[in-house]
Amino acid sequence: MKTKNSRSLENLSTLRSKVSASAVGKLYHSIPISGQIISLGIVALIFSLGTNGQFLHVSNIMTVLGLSAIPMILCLAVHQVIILGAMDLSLEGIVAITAVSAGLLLKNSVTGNDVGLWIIPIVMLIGGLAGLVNGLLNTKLRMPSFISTLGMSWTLFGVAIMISKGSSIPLRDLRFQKVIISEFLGIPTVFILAILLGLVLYIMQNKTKLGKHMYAIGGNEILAKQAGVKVDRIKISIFGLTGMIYGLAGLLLVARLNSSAARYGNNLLFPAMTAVAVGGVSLSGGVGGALNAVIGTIIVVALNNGLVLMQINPYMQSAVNGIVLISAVALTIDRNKIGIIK
Amino acid sequence: MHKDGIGKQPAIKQIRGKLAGLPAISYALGMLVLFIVIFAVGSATFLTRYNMLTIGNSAAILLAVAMGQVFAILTGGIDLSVGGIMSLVSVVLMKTLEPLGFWAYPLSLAVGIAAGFLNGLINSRFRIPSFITTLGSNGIFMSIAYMISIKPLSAPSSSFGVLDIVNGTTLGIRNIMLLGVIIFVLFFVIQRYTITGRNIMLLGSNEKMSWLSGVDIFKVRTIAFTLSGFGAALAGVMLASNLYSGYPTLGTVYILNSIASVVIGGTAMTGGAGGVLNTLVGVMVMSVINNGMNIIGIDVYAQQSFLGVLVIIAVAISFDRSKLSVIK
Amino acid sequence: MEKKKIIEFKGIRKVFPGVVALKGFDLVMYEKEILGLVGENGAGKSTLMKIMTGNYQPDGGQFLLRGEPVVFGGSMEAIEHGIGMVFQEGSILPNLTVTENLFLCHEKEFSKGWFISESAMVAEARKALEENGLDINPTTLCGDLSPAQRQMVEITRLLWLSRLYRHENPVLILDEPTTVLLEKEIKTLFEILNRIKEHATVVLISHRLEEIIENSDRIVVLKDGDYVTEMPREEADIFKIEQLMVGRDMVEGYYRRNEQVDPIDTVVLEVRDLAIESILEPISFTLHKCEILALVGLIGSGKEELVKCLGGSMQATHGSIYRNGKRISIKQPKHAIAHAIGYIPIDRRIEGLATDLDIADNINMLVYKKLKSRGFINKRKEQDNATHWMGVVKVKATSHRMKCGNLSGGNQQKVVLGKWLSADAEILIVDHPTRGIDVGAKDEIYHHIRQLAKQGKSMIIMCDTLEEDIGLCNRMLILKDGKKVNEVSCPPEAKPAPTDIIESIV
Amino acid sequence: MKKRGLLIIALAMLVLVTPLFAQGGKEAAASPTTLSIAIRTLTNPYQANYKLGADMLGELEGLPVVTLTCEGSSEKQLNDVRALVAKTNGNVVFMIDPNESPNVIPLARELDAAGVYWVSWWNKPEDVKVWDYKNWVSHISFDGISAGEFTAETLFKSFGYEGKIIALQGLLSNSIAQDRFVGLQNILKKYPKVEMVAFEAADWDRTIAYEKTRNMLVAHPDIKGIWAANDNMALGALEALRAVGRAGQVLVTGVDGTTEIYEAIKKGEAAATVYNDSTYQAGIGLAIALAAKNGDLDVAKMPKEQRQFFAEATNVDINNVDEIMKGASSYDFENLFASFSRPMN
Repeated sequence: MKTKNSRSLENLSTLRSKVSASAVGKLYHSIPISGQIISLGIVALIFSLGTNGQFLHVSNIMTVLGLSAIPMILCLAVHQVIILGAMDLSLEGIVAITAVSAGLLLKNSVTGNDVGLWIIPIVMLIGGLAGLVNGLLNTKLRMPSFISTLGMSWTLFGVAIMISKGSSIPLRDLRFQKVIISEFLGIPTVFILAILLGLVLYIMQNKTKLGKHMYAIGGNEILAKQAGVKVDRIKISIFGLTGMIYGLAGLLLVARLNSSAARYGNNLLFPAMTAVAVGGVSLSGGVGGALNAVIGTIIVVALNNGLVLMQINPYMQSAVNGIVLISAVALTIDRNKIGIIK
Repeated sequence: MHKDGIGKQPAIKQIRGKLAGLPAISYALGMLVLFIVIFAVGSATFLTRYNMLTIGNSAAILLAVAMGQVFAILTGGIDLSVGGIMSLVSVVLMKTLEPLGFWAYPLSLAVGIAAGFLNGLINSRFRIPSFITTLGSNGIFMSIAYMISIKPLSAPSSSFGVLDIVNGTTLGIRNIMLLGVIIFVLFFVIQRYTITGRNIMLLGSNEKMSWLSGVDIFKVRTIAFTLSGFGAALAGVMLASNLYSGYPTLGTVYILNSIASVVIGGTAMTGGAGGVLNTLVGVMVMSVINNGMNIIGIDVYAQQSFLGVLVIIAVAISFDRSKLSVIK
Repeated sequence: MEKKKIIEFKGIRKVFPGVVALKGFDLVMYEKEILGLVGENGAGKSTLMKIMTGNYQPDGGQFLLRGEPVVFGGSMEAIEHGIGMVFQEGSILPNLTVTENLFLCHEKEFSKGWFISESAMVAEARKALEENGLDINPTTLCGDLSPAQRQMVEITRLLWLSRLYRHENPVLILDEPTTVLLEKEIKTLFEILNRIKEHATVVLISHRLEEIIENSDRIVVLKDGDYVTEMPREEADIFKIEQLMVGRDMVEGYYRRNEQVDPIDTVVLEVRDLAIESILEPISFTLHKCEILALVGLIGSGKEELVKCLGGSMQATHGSIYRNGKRISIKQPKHAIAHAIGYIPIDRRIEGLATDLDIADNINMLVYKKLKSRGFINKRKEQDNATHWMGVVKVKATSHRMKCGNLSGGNQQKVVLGKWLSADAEILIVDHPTRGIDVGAKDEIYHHIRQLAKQGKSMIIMCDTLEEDIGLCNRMLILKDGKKVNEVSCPPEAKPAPTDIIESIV
Repeated sequence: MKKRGLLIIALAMLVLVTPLFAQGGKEAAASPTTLSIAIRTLTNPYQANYKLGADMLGELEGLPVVTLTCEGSSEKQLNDVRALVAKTNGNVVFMIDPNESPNVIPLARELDAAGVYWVSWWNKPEDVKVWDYKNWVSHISFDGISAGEFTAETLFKSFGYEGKIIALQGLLSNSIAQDRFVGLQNILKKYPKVEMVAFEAADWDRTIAYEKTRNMLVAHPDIKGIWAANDNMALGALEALRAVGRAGQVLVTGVDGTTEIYEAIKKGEAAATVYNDSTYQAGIGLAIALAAKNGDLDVAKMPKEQRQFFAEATNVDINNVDEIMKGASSYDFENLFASFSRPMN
């Protein structure tokens, strides 16, 4: 749509096209996340200036990577649903329920249970089931995922509170925390874990039928259906998969703090969504992938780390986050691709 | 819905099929009546005067936010910053109550409107999806509130009189409820009987066409979000006066609640369908559920789950699928 | 010419609640032919096709494929039997690459173990594209392709599939394939179809009878769910076919020439040296009251852009526009509207209507100001205005509250027309008024256009076919490569022959 | 169609509106008095223990107990209280931990109007005085400043009153958080050799505390101690220290007194905490309100230092942690003002 208001943007895009003609531009376009990499660079630059280099110190970088692991896993989970063109707000609920069940099933100081390593499949199962319900509500009952997952989130969070009776459950099983805080070649193991997950999803998205089909659905559900894509089945399985990954994140949260409580589910959703958007995954679906999720999370976490290092007033931080979110998206979204902006 | 070839008729669709022809809103109304009956049977005290006043009070506030929210949603967007706006407004009100007296009200409303206008501007001029825009600006508004005051501000007893404009009662009905009615009528008229309202519907159902037909989509979008800001501001003022206080997290819970009530009312999140009347019903459903749970004495641990389940059920029944070929 | 039957319908019959869509007739399709299928909307074309592609199942009669009676559960089943359809709105996913689109849902053909081999897919894609003489990079996003290219990709997909399921002679159904194409693309499309014909059957559905006659070996006419007749290309001619389709002969003369009125010399719109960088060279012309001016030229001649500038959805880089002698500037559609210039777009559903909203909303959207009383929109006035204009343009609908999405193409076009008339636009830019509209409705549209001219409106039209242009207009501007090459006047008594015009176009 | 819709609306509204004009909801209270606590949430152990106390008293007195949580929404808290007043026809007493301090104003006015007795804990704006309201029996709080002072003092002792520390604040907007921080600052003034190199607000939350601490540890690897405004955050900080392998070398302190922090103290990973017995808080609060309702207390005649006062809190460090962990064997809800430490002006 051409109007005087968007003309500046046209200039921008013409400039884009000019750039893309050049060799640099070719490189820029050959990398799917070049825009995000640049924004990360900017963030790094600003903070390393603001903290006279401390920001880029190895120890800090490792801290950032370590801290980015769990948000990254959550972001990798939720971005799958976003690619479908749907929305998933059940993140906090599912994490809460899995966190609590992990707390109660592992060796702890409240119950007599000790399932040991079995916890991993168990939390993934719980999360997966919850995700499955999301999928069914969306496909079989044809409810908009935004609201159905919101309802699920409330429901599951409530259940988590019920079974934990609200109190926090200290763990007696230290193995998991050991894994979390251990390092491999100086790199936090948990970060490597997240990256591996990212890799798996990347392959899934690009090398398997499921991946191809989920992009097809994100592009245009009806046409995908016409072409014979089993839309419902794919959607349900993606929601399920997402739920499983939430479960994993829930377990890691518990392991990290070596105790468990329903409230560990709080304050996780919006950071994840921010990471998704900053990473350049189109909220209208069909565009972006695991790479975007990874880089997006790193940007967001690095940002928060930098704000602390620079001793920015805690209550300015949400504003800075907001501004960065908006400007990062403003710079990186390709408006020609999303068409109408809603 | 048949020609798009999405799946075979789901069970829920068949139920609706029997009641076919009824406007989407009737389902939401059905829900409302159903819940009222359940709670009334569940507890004799549900339908008492005192309790109705309680429901009315909370409904009035939620209504104000939702009335704004629905305009954002009608354009096909969403406003996640209503919480931030409410908080900011509440803080401004409490801060200015002493010096300005009554005039603190118009001032704080103006602040909210400005905030909404800002959203609209960013969304339309810089063409950034409203989800991102408002998600970001929400944080910004909260921070501004914090800058104004980190401590929660309480109303000085000297200005209780002013606050009783909202808190007082007329003919045994809380003024805040009358306010709610006025707000509803106002937004209803805006949507149904003004050109802007019509253009917002147009925009929501076909943006390209409305532009080609001379609708200034940038202006209309901006107005829609400004209205959303206005609604949030009204809610913020009402809530702040209700609580005799304002603080930077006051509105947070209203973000998702307002969206939920809009959707329960049967407004499509893709825009162009539904509206203010639907939202009124959605709001009533939410408020009745929230109050009823305490009245019939649902165990405190279970309440949140209960709410979640009821919301899912409500939407499953009331959501109007006929408008949409694809449910996202 | 002894041809093998590929598909045979025997007393094929389909009933929907209230309507008999197919009345039970016989129809044969041969191998290696292009079959043109014509008929008004509701004649049963699409129902028949939907049966062939398995979206519907017949209620009676037989559907024989290669001599075997078959019933398909769904489009995939049909494809597995070598019957594929290219849909009017296209079924290519813009966010996937050509390769991904080609093999969507058949990735397993390329999977090694758990994973898909990208390289193998791309290689196969390249091969398949080349076979149809297409020069498309298989790794480009389909969003970046032209509509024509997308359609080609779609056709390629169907052919590839039919080979995948080992069918010598696949059946390819194209529903209004040319609506989205440019002239030269249409040419290549038919070249390709004629090549494909060597080993396939092509069923062609189109409202553009010219191209049907030109390209199909055999033309079948349907009417009201029944088989009327069929004829080889040699015997076919437009007037005959149209009368068969409509059922009544249009003695009043084609394009209602006899109703044509001569323009008054008052100039309502003048364009001076209007130019768009690298698209349109400076062009000047005038438009008189009551005049119908046709813009003729291939796509790329700049006519689309020219009218966009007048309609405000695009901006000229040089030159000026004068309305009743006063200079005006049109930067946005609303400016054009302010000067009573209306733009009836080519794509109704996307640019012309809000299909979710009802007729009243669509007709009134421009004139709410007039429908106010005491500052607010008045429901009564709203209804009156809507019903009035519905009457004027003869919209067939139960009520003014009916959803536009549920109207037929013709009625939708009338609603759009009504919308602009109610806004009493003096100048109408009519972009392909009869596209995708069946003959009966077409004639009504012509009638309206003539009426408007009589009432003193001026129009700039661009039609589907040269004949239509010539038939309708008083005067035509011929553009070529962004230049005005010729100006021909077309009085009712002395219409120029298309052949004279053609050479100046190409 | 639309007509029918509007009709149903009208009906629904009618159902809701008619009671507004019906008199009622004020008939004599035959049923036993309901004991109710209105608190923030059950998702943290400190708040969850309120419920224990309430249930305990309920059992003692043989009265029904209702717990209301507002999950961070002041408006919900107010409405839940109203709803319960409606449900019980005003035959109820409350112990309320206001979501935000100013909320006591609407609560006080509401409950005065309904004639319901109640006691508030923790949060109250300075300028709001309990004795301005007839049904607001008492406002009790633990002394945030002295708590902050004790934990700071003990923390500094652990590293010999010399070195850098970092601090974790609660919700900045929360007055208790501020009081405790003031306590810390007082002690900092006392020992100039101790320097607070950074502080962050972690909103009482363990996860946030963990992340903020991790980040601060990068900027200040050489700190000697971490002061936190409550146990939750202290424990978050502790895990952060563990992650960088310095748990035990750098001590943390909190406030509230949860079993987890006690164990940390015993392990020598935490220096101190202050035990605020929320079980007792709930019980005694309700007991006072109930006494007022039953006429055992004449609110009008109560001395001001009983209307609003600071209660005794237990300072916990390595010396007394074991006996504290045994827990109070039984609670005494008879002696209403036993926990009195000093009046609140």
